[in-house]
Amino acid sequence: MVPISTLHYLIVAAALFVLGVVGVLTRRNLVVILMSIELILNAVNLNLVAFSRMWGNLHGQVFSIFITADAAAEAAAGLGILIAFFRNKETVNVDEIDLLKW
Amino acid sequence: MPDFVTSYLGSTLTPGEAGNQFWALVYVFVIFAGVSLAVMSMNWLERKALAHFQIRLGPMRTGPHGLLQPIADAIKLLLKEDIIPAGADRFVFWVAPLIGLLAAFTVYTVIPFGPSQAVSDMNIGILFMLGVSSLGVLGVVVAGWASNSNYPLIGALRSSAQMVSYEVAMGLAVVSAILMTSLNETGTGTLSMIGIVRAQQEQGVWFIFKFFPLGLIAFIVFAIAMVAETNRAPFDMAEAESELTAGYHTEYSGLRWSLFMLAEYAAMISVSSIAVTLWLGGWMRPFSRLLRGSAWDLIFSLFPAVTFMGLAAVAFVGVVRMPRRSDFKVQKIGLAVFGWLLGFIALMLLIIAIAGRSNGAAIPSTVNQSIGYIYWFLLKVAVFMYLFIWYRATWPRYRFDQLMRVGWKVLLPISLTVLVATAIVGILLS
Amino acid sequence: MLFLNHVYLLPIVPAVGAAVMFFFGRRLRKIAIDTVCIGVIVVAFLFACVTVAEYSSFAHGTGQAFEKIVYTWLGSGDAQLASAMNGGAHQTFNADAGFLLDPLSCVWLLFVTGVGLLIHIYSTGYMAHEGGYYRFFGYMNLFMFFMLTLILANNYMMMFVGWEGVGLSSYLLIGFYFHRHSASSAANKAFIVNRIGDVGFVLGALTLFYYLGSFRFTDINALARSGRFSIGDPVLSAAALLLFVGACGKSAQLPLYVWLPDAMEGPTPVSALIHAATMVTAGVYMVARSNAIFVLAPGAMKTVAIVGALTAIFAASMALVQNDIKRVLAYSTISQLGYMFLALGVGAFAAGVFHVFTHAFFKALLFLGSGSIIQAMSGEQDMRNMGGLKDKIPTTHWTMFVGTLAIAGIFPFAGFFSKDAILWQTWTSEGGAYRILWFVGYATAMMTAFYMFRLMYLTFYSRVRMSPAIRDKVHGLSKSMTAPLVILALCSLGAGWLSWPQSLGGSARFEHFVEPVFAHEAVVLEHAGKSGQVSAGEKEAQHTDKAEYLLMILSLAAGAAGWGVAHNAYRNAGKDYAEPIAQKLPRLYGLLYNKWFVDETYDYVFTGRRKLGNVTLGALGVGEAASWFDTKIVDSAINDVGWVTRAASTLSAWFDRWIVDGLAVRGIAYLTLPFAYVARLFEWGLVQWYALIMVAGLIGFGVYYVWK
Amino acid sequence: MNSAINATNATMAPVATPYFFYGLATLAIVSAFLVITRRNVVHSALALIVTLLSVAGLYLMLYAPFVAGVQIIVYAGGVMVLFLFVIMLVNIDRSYKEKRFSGLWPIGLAAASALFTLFLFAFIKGRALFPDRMMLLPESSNTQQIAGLLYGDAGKMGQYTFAFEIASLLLLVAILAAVVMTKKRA
Repeated sequence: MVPISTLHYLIVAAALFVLGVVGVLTRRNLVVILMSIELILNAVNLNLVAFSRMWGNLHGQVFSIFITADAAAEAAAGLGILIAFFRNKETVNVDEIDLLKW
Repeated sequence: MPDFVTSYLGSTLTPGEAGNQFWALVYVFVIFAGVSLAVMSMNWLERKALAHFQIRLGPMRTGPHGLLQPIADAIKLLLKEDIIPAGADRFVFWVAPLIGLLAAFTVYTVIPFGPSQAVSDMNIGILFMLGVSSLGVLGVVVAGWASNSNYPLIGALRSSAQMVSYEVAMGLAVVSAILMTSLNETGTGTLSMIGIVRAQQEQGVWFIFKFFPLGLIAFIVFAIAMVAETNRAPFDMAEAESELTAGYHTEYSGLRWSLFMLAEYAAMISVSSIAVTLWLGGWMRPFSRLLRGSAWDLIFSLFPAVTFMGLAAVAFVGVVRMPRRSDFKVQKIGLAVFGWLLGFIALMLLIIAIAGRSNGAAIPSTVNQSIGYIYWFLLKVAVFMYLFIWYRATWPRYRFDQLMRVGWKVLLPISLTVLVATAIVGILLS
Repeated sequence: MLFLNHVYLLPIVPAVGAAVMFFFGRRLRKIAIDTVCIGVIVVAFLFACVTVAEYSSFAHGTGQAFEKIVYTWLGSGDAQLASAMNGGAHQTFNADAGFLLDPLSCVWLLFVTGVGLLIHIYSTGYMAHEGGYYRFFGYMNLFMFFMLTLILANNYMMMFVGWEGVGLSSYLLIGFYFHRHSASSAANKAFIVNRIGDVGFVLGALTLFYYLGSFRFTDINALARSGRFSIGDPVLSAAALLLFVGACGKSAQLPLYVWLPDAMEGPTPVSALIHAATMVTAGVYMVARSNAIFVLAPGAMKTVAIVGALTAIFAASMALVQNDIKRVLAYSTISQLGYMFLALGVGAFAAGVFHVFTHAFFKALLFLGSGSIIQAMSGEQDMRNMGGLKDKIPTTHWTMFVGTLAIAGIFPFAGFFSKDAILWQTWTSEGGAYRILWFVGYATAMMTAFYMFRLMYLTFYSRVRMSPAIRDKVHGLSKSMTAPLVILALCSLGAGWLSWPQSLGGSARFEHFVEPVFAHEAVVLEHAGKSGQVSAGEKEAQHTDKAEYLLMILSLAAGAAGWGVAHNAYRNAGKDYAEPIAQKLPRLYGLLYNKWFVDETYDYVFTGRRKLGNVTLGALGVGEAASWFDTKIVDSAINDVGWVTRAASTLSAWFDRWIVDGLAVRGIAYLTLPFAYVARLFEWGLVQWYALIMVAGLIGFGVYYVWK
Repeated sequence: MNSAINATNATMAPVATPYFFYGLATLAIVSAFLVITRRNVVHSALALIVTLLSVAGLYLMLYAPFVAGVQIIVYAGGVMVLFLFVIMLVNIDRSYKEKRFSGLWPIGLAAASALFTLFLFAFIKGRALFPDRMMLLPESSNTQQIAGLLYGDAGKMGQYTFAFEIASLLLLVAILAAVVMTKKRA
């Protein structure tokens, strides 16, 4: 069996990333879109950790910790916006958020 | 014997560290069986103890003094009809108790019953424990949602809010204990469970007494948060039967319900283990610095045997005090057998303690030592388990807003203050 | 020297009290307000005592000034202004937050804090049942802050801060009963009249800066004493006159005295503290402080003396017939202030200052006594409705009797010594050049004795004239009110002894204490051939001639005469008693009773509240004229201009509508429309569309980097 | 940690067997696919939890136990609970009858596919950039080393101390934002 190299991890990360992008671009439910963003961030984290292993230092891991903190902040703020929005319009569908549409 | 069995014997490492999967599996099974047994006996003990708190007898009919009650309950639960409410999300309803159970039991991989008596010694041990035990919330939330019913949903929302809130105070209290581990000459602490106990060993003090009263306060905060974290009285808002019938598992029955119960008691044991590990010196026997020497070692190594002897004596007293009527004969014999069993265990322990007190004896002294480690650890955990029962018998339930207020406005500031104070004192004294 | 070095803290102490009152006073209880407000004044008084003690050990009787400059609060920085000094040398315009302590300020410091303390204590009783109790004490403490600033200032600008501040406090306290129209208009009157004086003060101070290049008293005195300026220097004379205008305003001299009688609308303790004992003497203080300038301006000195003497007799004449007890005292105050300026004007600075000192005690006493009477009479102020109060309020009676004896100049009460010193100096100064003013002063003394004993008889001795309802309500007074009276009475009795004249075998210690401040001016006057002025103590040591004894006996006789006439006229005054002046000289009585129609004249000439036929003069007249000018000339010009503008704008509007809007704006807008359709694709308003564009960008970057 | 454990650790056989990797990777990708396709949001969330846990497993295989622990405690224990909470607050009855995907989905899918193709091209083209070798990172002192980078050693500022503080500030701002936005206005 082929030994597992960095590239393997990168491909997994790319797949996760693309799945996240698909989620963001196609789903209507805002909650799922936020979850897809989490997927994207995780893909990035996976890349960073894999590179960290590749170079043999820990900077990538530290970066991934920062990204995790950022993801938590993003989730809190995003869900806050979602709830505020839901309270006003009784919907969480992203294509019904169209106040700025012409 | 195969190599993978013998090679590990006498090792001072945990199976995980030694890379010995066989022994790791053995440990896992032993722990699983032990925890299940402990939960069953807890079930019996809780009912009896609560009954005596309330001047009742508790279960008396199934077996002598109701000793077989847990088994009867287990059989009943297994045979009960498994109801899934209409409109429930079947898959999620099915998976929810498993999440809770998985989280509760996964934690046991890093609990150090002794310096090498753990499945694995993880570098991130305590972080792993907190993380995995926080997964238990998911089971509760999902169970409440999947039931498609109002009581469980409210119960789930309450309990998840409660658990998330108290996790914060709990985590900060834990951090102040971890901070104490870094007070050595290298200045690096550790998150490893075994490492934490080792740090207490090296510093010669249980962290509960370190920087008195800082360690004590952190411990008290943790002890309160841990009750809330496991949804036990007086913080059992999630299953407040007077308001929510039974909280998030109202719609559960039979085996699934028993899984929730199992998870709850397993979680109780695991958080108690954390408290013991972090503040009460883990497997260390009391006064290990003060009362040293072979004589004291011998005396303390006799403790397990003495404990079982005491239990056996209690059983025999029970036999003697049984009514002298023919219809009590079976019970009498059963209790006597149980007493003999306990006495036999005590005898074995006594032999090990006496024979294994020096190297080169018939029984390796490591066995003796291991029994001591496990004994002291379990004894400390047992005290916590009794406290859980005692709380439930004594204190009235909190109101939900009071509960949240205590969590955020009392415990959180206190634990933050203690953390900062610990850091300052640590810097000043180093 | 701890307190001396930190003397700048002294004004801060009452300021703290004021701040507490203004921020928290509404919520405090009476006992707390008392504790804070009396407490800060007690602290200030003790502070002042210790500071003065430390100062005297610092100066060793040399009168050397102690100056403490904390920082520069008002300054031009490095920018320099031309000054007339040294042929237009450039000076920086700097005013320090600086504090100066010399014998003069010591005197003021002690009696201001001391009398202030007593009056504060008195007020706790007097104001006990008034609304806005905390407000009253806040204002009082604020006043103490500004008064101490004024006294301790080391330059004219700093002094001006205190000067305006006490004016503000005075305004606030006169208008304390602001719901009463008369009170608020009296407050306005006081404020406005004071402003006229303040203009003089500022102009005088700026003239001095322009001419001498500094605001500091020490610098100015040093320059003035350097002999570089001849006596009668015109600029200095002008500056001195301008400063005196300021003093006239603050100290209620002719012609700016009109606000002081009306200021009696304020609570009586305010009248006692501000409008009798302390604030109104600020003008005297300022003139005394500027003595170095004044001696170089003999014309100004003469003006001061004449204005002082005229004010003295003019005010006394009005006091003769007033029926409101507080107004009598108010005119009496004006009259006594006139005495002080007379003293300053003839060069008897020490005597003037001494009269300020003694006057503070007995006038405060008299005002507080009148306050007690008013309190006992449940607010009645008209003496025609009093009488026979002697046994009802005995403490008030005998303390006021002491005060009356003091102001009437009866030996050995305080007023005798100070008044006698002034008259004696007036008699002897410049070899008798001012003797005409002596006669004026003597007549005033006689009138003073008359109206004061008239007051005493009408209130305490004559028959009971009040209505039965009020008579039953007359009550005794609390300790907090009588105790200050007793202390002030003892002071009125004893204060004069500080300056027991050498002619009577005393040592004139007060004069010796203050003397160093004026010592140099004595020399100046000596050189100018005007010996016989200045420093009473020195002079008296040289001449104790028979004339002085004669004058003393004469002034005693004047007091006795006034007493006698009053005794005769009012001893048995019943309900329908007759004023002796009204009987003998009814026309004069009418004139005096209407206060020489001065207020009416001012209304005609200055304010314009009264019309002369159809013509309005004064401020309102100017306003009417300006209004006429505005409506007739300015407005019509504006209307004409407006018409022109409208015509132009009609034209402009057409241009705007069709050329600018139509062609330029809308044309361009329509031009952009097709481009906008393209650009709009990127701003679809759908979040996911934006995300898609982001992904497109990502792909673009990726392609670029991979196939670069 | 004492040195005995470190010494044995170096000789220890790596746990990273290919089977584990393929298993975890498949689990992660399949459940990620479920996340974006499930109609029921709770199912999506559960699938996302599985993805996160598998990614945590991958981290463990990459000798990053601390990151794995943070992943579990922050994502699985914190963020996902928050998500579930919000899902319960937001009424989702309606979503059963509604369209799952927005009208843009063909374009989105096309763009995403293009992106994935691009990634693959990049990997193939840049094959040389990613060596087969994998460094052996010390697992037993991972946490301590990360702490060294974040907080610094022996009184010296760490390389990322400042960034760490900024991150905490970011979290604070996010908390405030969430509280302000969700608070009911009177």
